[in-house]
Amino acid sequence: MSVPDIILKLSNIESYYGPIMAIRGISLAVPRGKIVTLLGANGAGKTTVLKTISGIIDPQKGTIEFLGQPIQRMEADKIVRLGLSHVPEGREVFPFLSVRENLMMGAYPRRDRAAVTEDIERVYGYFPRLRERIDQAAGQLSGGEQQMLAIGRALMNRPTLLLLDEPSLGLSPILVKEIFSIIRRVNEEQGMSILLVEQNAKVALETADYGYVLETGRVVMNDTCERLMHSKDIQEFYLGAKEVGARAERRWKKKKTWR
Amino acid sequence: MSYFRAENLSLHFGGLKAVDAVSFAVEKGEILSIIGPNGAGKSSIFNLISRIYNPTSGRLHFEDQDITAAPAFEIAKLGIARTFQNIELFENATVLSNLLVGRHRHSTSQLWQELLFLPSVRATEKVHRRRVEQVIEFLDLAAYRDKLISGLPYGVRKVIELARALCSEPKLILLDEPSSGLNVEETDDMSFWIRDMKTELGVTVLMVEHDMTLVNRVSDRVIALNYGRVLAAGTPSEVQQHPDVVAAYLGA
Amino acid sequence: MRFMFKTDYEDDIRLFPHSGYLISYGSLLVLLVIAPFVLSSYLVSQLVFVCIYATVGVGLMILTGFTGQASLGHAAFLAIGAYTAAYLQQFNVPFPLYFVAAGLLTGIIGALVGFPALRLQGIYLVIATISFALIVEEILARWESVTNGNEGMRVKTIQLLGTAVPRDSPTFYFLCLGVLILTIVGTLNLLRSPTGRAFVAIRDSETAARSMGVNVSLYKVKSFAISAAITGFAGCLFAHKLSFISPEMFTLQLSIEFIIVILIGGAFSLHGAVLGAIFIVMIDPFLTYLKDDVPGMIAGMAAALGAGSERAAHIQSNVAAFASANGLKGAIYGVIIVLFVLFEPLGLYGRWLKIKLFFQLFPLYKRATFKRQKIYVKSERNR
Amino acid sequence: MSISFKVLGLAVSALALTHLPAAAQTKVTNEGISPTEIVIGTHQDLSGPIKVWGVPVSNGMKMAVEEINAAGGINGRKLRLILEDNGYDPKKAVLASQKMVERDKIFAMIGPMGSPTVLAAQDILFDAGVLQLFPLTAAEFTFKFDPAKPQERLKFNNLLPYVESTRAAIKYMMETKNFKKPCLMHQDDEYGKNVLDGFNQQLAAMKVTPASITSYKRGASDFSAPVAKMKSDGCDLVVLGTVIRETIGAMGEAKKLGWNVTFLGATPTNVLEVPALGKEAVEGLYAASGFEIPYEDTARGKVKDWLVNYKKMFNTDANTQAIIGYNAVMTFAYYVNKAGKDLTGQKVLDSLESGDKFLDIFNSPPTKFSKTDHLANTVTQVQQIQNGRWVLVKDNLMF
Repeated sequence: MSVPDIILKLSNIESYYGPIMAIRGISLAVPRGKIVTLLGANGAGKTTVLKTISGIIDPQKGTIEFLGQPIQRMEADKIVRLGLSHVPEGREVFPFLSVRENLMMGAYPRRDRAAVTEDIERVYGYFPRLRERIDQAAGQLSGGEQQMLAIGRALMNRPTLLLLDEPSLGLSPILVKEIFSIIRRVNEEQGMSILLVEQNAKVALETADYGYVLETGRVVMNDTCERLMHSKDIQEFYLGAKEVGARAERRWKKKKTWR
Repeated sequence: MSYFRAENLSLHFGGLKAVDAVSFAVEKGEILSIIGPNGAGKSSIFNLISRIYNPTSGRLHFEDQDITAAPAFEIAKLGIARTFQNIELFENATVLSNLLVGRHRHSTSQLWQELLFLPSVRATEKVHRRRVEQVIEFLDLAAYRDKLISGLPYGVRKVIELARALCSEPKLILLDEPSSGLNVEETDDMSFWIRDMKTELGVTVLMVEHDMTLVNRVSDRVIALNYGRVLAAGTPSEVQQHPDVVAAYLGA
Repeated sequence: MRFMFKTDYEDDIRLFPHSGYLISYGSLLVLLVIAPFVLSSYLVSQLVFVCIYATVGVGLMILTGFTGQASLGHAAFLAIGAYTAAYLQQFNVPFPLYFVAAGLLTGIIGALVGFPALRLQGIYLVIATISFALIVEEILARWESVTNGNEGMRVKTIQLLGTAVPRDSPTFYFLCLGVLILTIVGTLNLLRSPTGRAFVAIRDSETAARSMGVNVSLYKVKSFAISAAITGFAGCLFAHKLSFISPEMFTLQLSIEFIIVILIGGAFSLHGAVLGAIFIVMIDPFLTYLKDDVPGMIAGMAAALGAGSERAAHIQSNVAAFASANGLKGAIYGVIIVLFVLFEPLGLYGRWLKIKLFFQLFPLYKRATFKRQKIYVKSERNR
Repeated sequence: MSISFKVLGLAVSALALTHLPAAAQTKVTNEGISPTEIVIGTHQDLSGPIKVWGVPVSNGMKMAVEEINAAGGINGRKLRLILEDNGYDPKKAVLASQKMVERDKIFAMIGPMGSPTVLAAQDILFDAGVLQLFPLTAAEFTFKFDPAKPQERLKFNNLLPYVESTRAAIKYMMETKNFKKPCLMHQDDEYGKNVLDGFNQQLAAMKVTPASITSYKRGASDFSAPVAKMKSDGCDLVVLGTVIRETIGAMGEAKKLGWNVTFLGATPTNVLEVPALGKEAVEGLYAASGFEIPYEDTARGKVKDWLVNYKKMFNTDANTQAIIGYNAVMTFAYYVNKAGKDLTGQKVLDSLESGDKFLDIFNSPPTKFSKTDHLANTVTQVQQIQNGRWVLVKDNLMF
């Protein structure tokens, strides 16, 4: 493998929620065709990073390059047209539109109708369950189906880069496995790059190629997933591996002062 | 007589049977978990108990009282509190005022007394405040006390919802996916809190959860649902080894 | 920037979190008290209208801002208050009695409006309240034995403790100011009590409010009743200030003005209601001042820049002609409202908070602090 | 009622005057009068629901002011007109009046517009001793006054009241054309109420029972139902308490039904807009009227010049409303001139009450006030639309 072709590059990004600094200078890169994951506790700034990339929040400092083009402070709809799709946390499907209409909304920026029909079929191929509910209003779908629909909708844009925010949220163990195997398939079959935010560190590390660990708005660790999985800290804090009898100690430790 | 009972509970939407003749009982001081695939009807059962939906048929009993026809706000007054799968917090209010709403079932003041903010109102407000502070301490939320909900991360909101339910000093608490959006470490904390609720606060817990680690650690009993019907019931390990549960829910 | 160390739960309940508030509100009160003795009665009249509009604004804020129930029918509540006062006055009922009656009756009618409104949301509720206002207007015009129909009613000067309180006297101003202050204090008390929290809970999530034991129907009706009652009190004062009332004064346009009061002022805060009232009452006289003074100023400037006196006079007359063009005021007014909705959705109060924050943080402020965030709306909340 | 009332009123107030000599002293301001200038104010609806009145009225007033000033002013004093928009909102009227009294220091308020606006604001003027002259509302409160309240003497009106003019016109029509079954259709507001009162009073005086009375809400645009009802009630004279659009609508509806009935409108229908917009539908409409409406091609002399000047100034044809506005200022100027060179407020009041007759250029009935009567006159004309123009049928009517 030669030097990886970087399609997304964040340099020194700072973002704010009102007066509060949510990200404090983050730099990261997503190579072409790879899955990169962001790990971190609640409030570490993972979701904010994704929102900053997709243009929902404007960063105050730093640059974001997508396919060599600066996209910081660009409007969200323009960024989508460049080939960058965002599946937000909590799914955000259009509740009153049917499954089909939701998918068509995903293809909204596109003009090539034949290819769109083809892609709809491809999405139904990934998520056969959606085909069964093609005319149902999205609001009536179960949580897992809504998550599938949200991912499917993003795929309809044929993105070069897919941002996934907590795809496993509220899903049953079997569905989590299913969703992640599909994510892997999408990545392999279409060569789509994916930036993944996930609380379920185990699945995320198994799925992704490279990982960044965020804490209070900073990158504290980054490495290949394989190496991360073997790191002591990651094992203890993100994978929940601990020696038997450590419970009392953990209880005491939960009052971390830096939290 | 069980502490809480659901008898032949059904909820039909047109032809769809979201909940289909489900019966179960919760004993006082017990932690009962409901597991099952998405769309199996777990949240619907919660919505039936808290009277957001009316059951198509069946009855609900709590402390020897038939609560099938009680209005939603009465359920809370009886001491049943809950959290929501998709989080229903008061977005444009601070954490503190969200938690104080949790105290609502304990408020006794009249409108005119509140307009004048009589000393009696002031005194009860301080009592409410002290209780809320105990919950904040219990769930380690001091850092967020004066923050607006709308800026907080998902996992924190999840905990605040739990806190709001606890503020009402419930006898029975319904937790809808308490660990969703929490990482391993935070889920760990959650498991301690749930156990403490049972042992220290004497709350009976009915919980819907996907994280089997958490289910195993805290539950006394588990029931598994699929397509609105009870698939299996028993101790956590019994249910998890049940072949139907493995096939429908856990995966090989 | 002041750091606060709370040592008692009382600290969270207090109306004035620290002495700074006491000083600033205290000095504001002093200014308001000396105002009628130093200002012209034209300006005092404006302040009276500000007080009346702000009172209505606080009432509407309780319903719309805090409970999340829209209303375009508040002109009708104002009318009910005004007519109750005018009607009872004919039978020599003393002012304090009919003042209270105006509020109570309006409150009861507000509760009655609240009941059918329980099943309505958003735009449907707006339409229902408009219909209510139209019905009231119709009744006022038809029920001639009580309301004197379209000829309207004259409202006599207030008699308080045996002395007359003319509508442009300082006493009348103090009366209106007092009612406003009592309304604000009462509302603040409500907001730090279970009822106020229940209102906010209903606004943000009815489902969650119910599950916390809030009787949503009861509190919505309460909110309607309180909001209407406050508006009824204001209506009584309004009738006295105008000394004449007729059905055509309480139109949809007035209801819209009240909505603008809380919109411009900033939803979700009582400060907003007061600032909005100041805006809506003062904008017209302010534009009048501009119309009168600006042409002269521009001509003066032109003269200073070397234009001949004839040329300056010409400029002055042209500017004056433009400034007094029919409908210009309406246009400026409209533009200001549109600008506010676009650039300052938090209203005047939001702007004020930002200015305050700027000075508190100075020189550590960041540009981001004042930047409007693109907000991420949860679509499931759209009902 | 008018004559007897006036006699009685005269007797009562004469009595009151003799018995209360000290209390009856009216305070009249001298503000706004300087050696070179007299400041007058007005508030008009320039942006609200009746701006079709407010705008031409204020144009007429501006024109009168310019004319007077171009001719050197009144005894050397130029007029300065302060114009404020009240938007038909009483709150704005109150604030505008206070502003004009305090800031602009007006000497008199001339021709303010609208009933609720004038009523809400008038005390402010009286308390300050400012005259309120010729407001654009025919309501009684603008001229009837209580002799025990001396400040109320400051109000004068020259507009033909609806009650009196409607009575006079109905009387004339009934007597000369022998109608038996009169009907009324009126707007459901204060103006409509006045027409209704006039209608009822006159029929009662003539011992005729009305065939039917219907009303409509302001802004209504469909009159098929009330017109059909009046037809089935067998009306032979329809009295209209309507304004422009409703007049045209009602008459158009009758034409559509093929119902050939006589219509008589109250004074507000007697405007140029009715024949201009109604065309054939309003042919034959009779209307109560205060003065003749001039037309440019038939007008002569001063009136002709006036019409041409107005069009030149405002780029639009003059109408009744403009004449009313023009006359308001001209009437004021006439009495100020009579008050003499050494001008005070008291002298203007005395001049107004002196009984001097003011005659306008439009051949209207003379304006005249006395110490007890502050209404100019109730002399009514009846006009008819013939070939798209208002034509005088009969003048000098009383009831």
